[in-house]
Amino acid sequence: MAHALNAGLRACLEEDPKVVLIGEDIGRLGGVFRVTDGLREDFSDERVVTSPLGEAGIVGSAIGLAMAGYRPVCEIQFDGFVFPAMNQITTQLAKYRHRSEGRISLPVVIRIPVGGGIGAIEHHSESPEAYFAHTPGLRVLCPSTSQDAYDLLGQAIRCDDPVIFLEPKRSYWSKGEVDPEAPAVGMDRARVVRPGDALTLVTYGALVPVALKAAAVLAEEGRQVEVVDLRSLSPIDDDTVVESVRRTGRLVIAHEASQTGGIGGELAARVQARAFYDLEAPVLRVTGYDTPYPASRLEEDWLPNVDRLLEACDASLKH
Amino acid sequence: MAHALNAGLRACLEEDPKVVLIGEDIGRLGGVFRVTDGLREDFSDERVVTSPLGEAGIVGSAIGLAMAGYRPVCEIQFDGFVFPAMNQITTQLAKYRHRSEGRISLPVVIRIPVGGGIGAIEHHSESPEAYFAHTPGLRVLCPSTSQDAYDLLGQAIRCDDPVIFLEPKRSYWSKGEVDPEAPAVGMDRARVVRPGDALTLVTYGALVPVALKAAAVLAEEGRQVEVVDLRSLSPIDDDTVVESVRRTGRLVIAHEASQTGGIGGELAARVQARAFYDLEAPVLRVTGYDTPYPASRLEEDWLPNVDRLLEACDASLKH
Amino acid sequence: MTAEPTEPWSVLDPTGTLRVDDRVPAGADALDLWAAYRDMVLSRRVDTEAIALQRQGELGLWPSMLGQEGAQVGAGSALRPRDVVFPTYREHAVAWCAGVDPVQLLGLFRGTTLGGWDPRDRNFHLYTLVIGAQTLHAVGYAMGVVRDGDVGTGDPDRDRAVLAFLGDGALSEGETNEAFAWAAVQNLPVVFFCQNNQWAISAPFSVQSRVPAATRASGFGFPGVRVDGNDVIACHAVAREALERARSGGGPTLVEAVTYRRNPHTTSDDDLRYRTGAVNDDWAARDPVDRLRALLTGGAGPPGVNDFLADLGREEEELAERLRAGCRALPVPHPGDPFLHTLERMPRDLERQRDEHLAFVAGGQGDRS
Amino acid sequence: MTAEPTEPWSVLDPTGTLRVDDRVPAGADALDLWAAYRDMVLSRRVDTEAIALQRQGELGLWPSMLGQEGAQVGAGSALRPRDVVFPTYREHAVAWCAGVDPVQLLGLFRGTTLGGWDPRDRNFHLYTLVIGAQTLHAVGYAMGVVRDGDVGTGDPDRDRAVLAFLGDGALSEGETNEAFAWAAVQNLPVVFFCQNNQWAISAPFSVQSRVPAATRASGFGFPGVRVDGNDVIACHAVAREALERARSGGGPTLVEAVTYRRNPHTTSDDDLRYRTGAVNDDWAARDPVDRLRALLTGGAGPPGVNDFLADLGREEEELAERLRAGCRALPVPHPGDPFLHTLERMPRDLERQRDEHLAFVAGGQGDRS
Ligand SMILES: Cc1ncc(C[n+]2csc(CCOP(=O)(O)OP(=O)(O)O)c2C)c(N)n1
Ligand SMILES: Cc1ncc(C[n+]2csc(CCOP(=O)(O)OP(=O)(O)O)c2C)c(N)n1
Ligand SMILES: [Mg+2]
Ligand SMILES: [Mg+2]
Repeated sequence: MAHALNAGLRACLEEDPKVVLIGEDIGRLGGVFRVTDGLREDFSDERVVTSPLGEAGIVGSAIGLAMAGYRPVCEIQFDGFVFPAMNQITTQLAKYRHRSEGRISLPVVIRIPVGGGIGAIEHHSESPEAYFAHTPGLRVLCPSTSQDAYDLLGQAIRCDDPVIFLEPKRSYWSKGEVDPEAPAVGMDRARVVRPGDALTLVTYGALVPVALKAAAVLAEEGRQVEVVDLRSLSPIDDDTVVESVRRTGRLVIAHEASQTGGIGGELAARVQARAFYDLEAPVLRVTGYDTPYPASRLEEDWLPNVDRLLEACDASLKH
Repeated sequence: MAHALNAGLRACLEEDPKVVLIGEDIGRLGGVFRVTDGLREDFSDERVVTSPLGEAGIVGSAIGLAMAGYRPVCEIQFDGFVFPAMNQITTQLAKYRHRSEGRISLPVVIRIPVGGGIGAIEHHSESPEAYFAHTPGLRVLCPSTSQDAYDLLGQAIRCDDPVIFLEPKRSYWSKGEVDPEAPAVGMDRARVVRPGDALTLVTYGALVPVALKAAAVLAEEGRQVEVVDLRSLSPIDDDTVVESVRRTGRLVIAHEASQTGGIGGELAARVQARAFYDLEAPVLRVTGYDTPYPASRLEEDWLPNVDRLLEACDASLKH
Repeated sequence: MTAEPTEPWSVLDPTGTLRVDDRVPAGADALDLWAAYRDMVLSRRVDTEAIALQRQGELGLWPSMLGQEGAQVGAGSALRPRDVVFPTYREHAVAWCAGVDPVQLLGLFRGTTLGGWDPRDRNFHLYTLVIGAQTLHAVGYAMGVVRDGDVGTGDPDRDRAVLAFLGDGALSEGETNEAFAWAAVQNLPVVFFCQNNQWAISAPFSVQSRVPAATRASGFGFPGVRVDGNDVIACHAVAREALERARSGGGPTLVEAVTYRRNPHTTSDDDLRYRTGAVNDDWAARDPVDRLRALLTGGAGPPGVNDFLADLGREEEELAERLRAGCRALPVPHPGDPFLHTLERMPRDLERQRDEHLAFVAGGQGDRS
Repeated sequence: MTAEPTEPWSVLDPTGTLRVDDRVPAGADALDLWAAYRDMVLSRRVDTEAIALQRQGELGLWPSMLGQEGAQVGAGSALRPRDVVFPTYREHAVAWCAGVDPVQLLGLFRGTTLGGWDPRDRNFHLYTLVIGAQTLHAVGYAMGVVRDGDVGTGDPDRDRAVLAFLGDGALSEGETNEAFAWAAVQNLPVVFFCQNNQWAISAPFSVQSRVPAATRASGFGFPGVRVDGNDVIACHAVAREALERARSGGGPTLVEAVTYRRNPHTTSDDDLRYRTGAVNDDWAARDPVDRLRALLTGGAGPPGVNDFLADLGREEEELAERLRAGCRALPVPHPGDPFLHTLERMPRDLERQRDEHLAFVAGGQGDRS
């Protein structure tokens, strides 16, 4: 997926001279995940800016650049380091269109590698999406495939809204062809990635392949699970999920982020409100626990995996 | 309620010489809401510290003070100004007990006036509780009465966990006697503030009196609504809510914060999971909308009010 | 002017006596003193009227700039049309100089808007209430100016500078310091104009710093200048030089204009809880408007001064009337507006919320409560 | 030593020649050169072994301090037992000087813990990965020291200082600058010790600042000192003076130790993408350990030097063996631990999550997948 993102950035840099990348170590080094590899060389230091070490500065100056007519794409080095930028994101970036009564757009994209599963140390395995999804005025996207990474990133950069673009870091090394000409799904639409009728399994990012594995296991047991990749975490395409649940009657939601206040709770609340009489079982959640992300030696069992998903699906199907 | 909080701070300052207050303008001015009125004069500048203008500094230095054996109580001047402190709160304060394997406690309290309804300008009417509730390692409290404000604040300061203490600013001017000797309800327990059997109405902070008004209206119409004051937003006492819903079969949740990713979604998800077969109607939410908080001339209709609560209760009861 | 900051530099003293100093621009570059006086008086009238409107319940709040007109008109009069301003919430006189309709300043405080004007019209950005946040926007804008090639071309119609305002309290916010760091290493065309009005609400300057505000710049490696903020001529000279340096590619400057907030922090504040009336009076004696009037009317007074003052008095009254009427006529937003302006295209779930809300508002509430 | 920082102050040159300078403490206060050498060599061995353990898959990551031992041992050897240290993630030699068991440093990088030691045992706080965050904790701790009355009493067993480490990159974080502001206005007993190792991952120092790091302090009104970070004697002298000033109530100091990170940022980094091997070699020639060895063994060498070095060699091997064994023996946390350590008392909903998780772990996963 890192390659797809690199290609996506390159395409946008070529297409629009106003696109500027800003972030720590994104120049010569190409970023710690090499997502910006080679871009500085091909587009100059002015357009691929290795920034001082300050996340508020990255986002705050991106806001100013956007006011000056640019389309900045920020990179936050790791999920755990976005918090120094929270003030600029929450009180400035997200609100400016509203404050200016729709006059001023801030087309800023903030790319953040997210999630666990790579054996990293503290602050390098966080899943901060709910903070952003709870902040009106932002779009929050999270691709699960290389093609989607390419498509969504392009849409995010071209879009006039601020976008938090979450890159599941476990998927950086996943292979996947990218067709730049393929027609892209709308960036605020969820996508049914495997059809089914027995249960709806919704997730996003790095857990999509996990969910597909769980669905494959259940298929062998004769139960067709519909897997939905949310893609957009704000706005949430609950229409697609509700439509699915109307058919399946059951819903399991999975994410790595802590349970309390996560996307799963929001979606569960919406679905039970909109499809109350269709639900044959309570909406179940398989999520990170309400503790700090643990030391990496614990993470294998910690992260929602196929078995935990299967357990939840079984529980739902038993109702 | 401001008086109750002042009395609560005073009692803690007297009781424990390690209690230190830090915040902008909390000294001579007594804070912009006068919650710390007179405390500097009675307890010295060393214990009631008028800080430089920096929220990261307030929380970060409180962490250091706690490491040195103190029990700092921070004041953030307004809800909208907590975001510069998010890094210290999220990556440092909330995680330290876990990082130190339970060895080190950080008994830091962060007081924040929250919510709308006072005709204020931008950033002065925010409801940021969900950010904190989604952050494991923090307790989040929100009193609705003067007595509770006094009790919960004392419990928060004496507690060894970091506590985000949200003060509904609309309630600052509400009168209410405080009995310092009254036995306090446990700080992580919700409280049934009006019993009923027709529907459970859950809220917290400034909306508790609003919910009670709605319940009174419905009582005149012969329907007894049970009103639950959540008090603790993290951990959430869903046991009390579930127990109530088991009896009433219906649940309406109200809060001022934006809907998506708010406490209401979390509670709805928990209740539908734990009381699925008891629910006679979908859990409904009456919340702030998913937009930035509007200019104050719009806020009267904007905030969840008695009529919006009644509408939701009616809708629930019609199922 | 870029040496180590010590005593604030001044040329016009409180009695209205002007000292000759070759750093004061002369000839075509000179400050038009009559215009500056007019700007100070009229913008002060905006301030005074706004306070009155607040008293009458027409505004929720007003942050008065009384006493800071010298600093603000000094800076504002040094702007060129293509320069860009990032204000705090107190730059009413700068807004005036930039040509923003003062009625538009009132909306934010009346609660009819969170903005009030189109920042692109006058290159004057929206007021920012979060202390320090705008300094980074100024830095980013300046990065854009550099990328546009609008620095150091020598073409006065092309080169641009960014002027960011901040208070003394803002010096303590991390973001402000990040802005200083970024501006320095990139040598950006930005001037940080700090009005050290001695107070951040109730915190005296000593709570923020033990050295002059201008000194902060030296730690980042760019010039800091300390100027008497109640001397509009000195402020103009300093701002002019700093902006010119920025436009020509000479990089950032931090200006500290030493002044005083003569009124409480806002109309909600009670300043006698933390400072004495006597000190307020001391500073009143150093008032920037009085000072320039003393110069202009000094001695026998230049020819025409009485007519000028009489005209200005009439202009003031007209302005005041326009403000009062304009304030009351400010449009109240439609209940659907926040939904409309949250994202470029309204998502379906937000449409549902809007429809519910509009139905609720239209339904006439209060049926039962 | 508190004048405007220019060239880093040095007494021991790369050839091992010691220049006489009266700022170097003598007599009982002098640095024990043998001990300093031993500390540098053994802590370097910790570093080398950790890299080897990472290569073997025993550690996930290791941030090497190779080349920074002079700065770290210089600072670490100036500590008194009651002083308190707030490190970044690279202060392995300071941890060594403070007496932290080096095996305990490995847990964080092995993934068996997010901490590893009890900060109270040695007054050495946990490593902090979020750049700059610890500088504010140091400030807060110093506020506590002041409130405890443990500053300026003149009693060497009572007075305390706080020593906060930071990198050159950390200078650009807002929080670091807030720490400087707080320390200055409160005149706190804190020493900020910045190891300017020229790089923040791939960003050279010029990305963070156009003036020396030590200069930053002047903007906040406290002394900044620039010292040759590869000269352990000079570093000790500077740290000693700054800590003593702090303990005695003289307030904060920013020390810039000019040094070089000879290895990549961490074992995951590839430094030849952004710097050349030739420059690395230049700095290798200025290595702090070599430099002190040259002094100690210079000329005919002092009596006993060979025995000393031989003993040290044996000690190194024992240490290495102890690290290897200790690393492998580090306890893996119990799956229930995170639940246990999130809050003081486990809330009921977290208990439910824990029970589910433990049942899941006990149930033996992988039945079907
Ligand atoms: C981040 C943030 N924290 C706190 C506040 C509350 N507040 C509003 S104005 C103010 C004082 C600002 O002082 P200064 O920067 O000197 O500007 P002045 O008001 O004197 O013009 C404070 C603390 C805020 N607006 N933003
Ligand atoms: C707030 C934050 N942003 C980004 C990072 C990622 N990161 C880890 S180390 C580092 C460079 C730090 O450089 P410096 O302060 O010079 O310390 P050094 O590594 O050279 O010791 C960066 C950017 C981080 N840890 N914290
Ligand atoms: Mg001020
Ligand atoms: Mg470095």
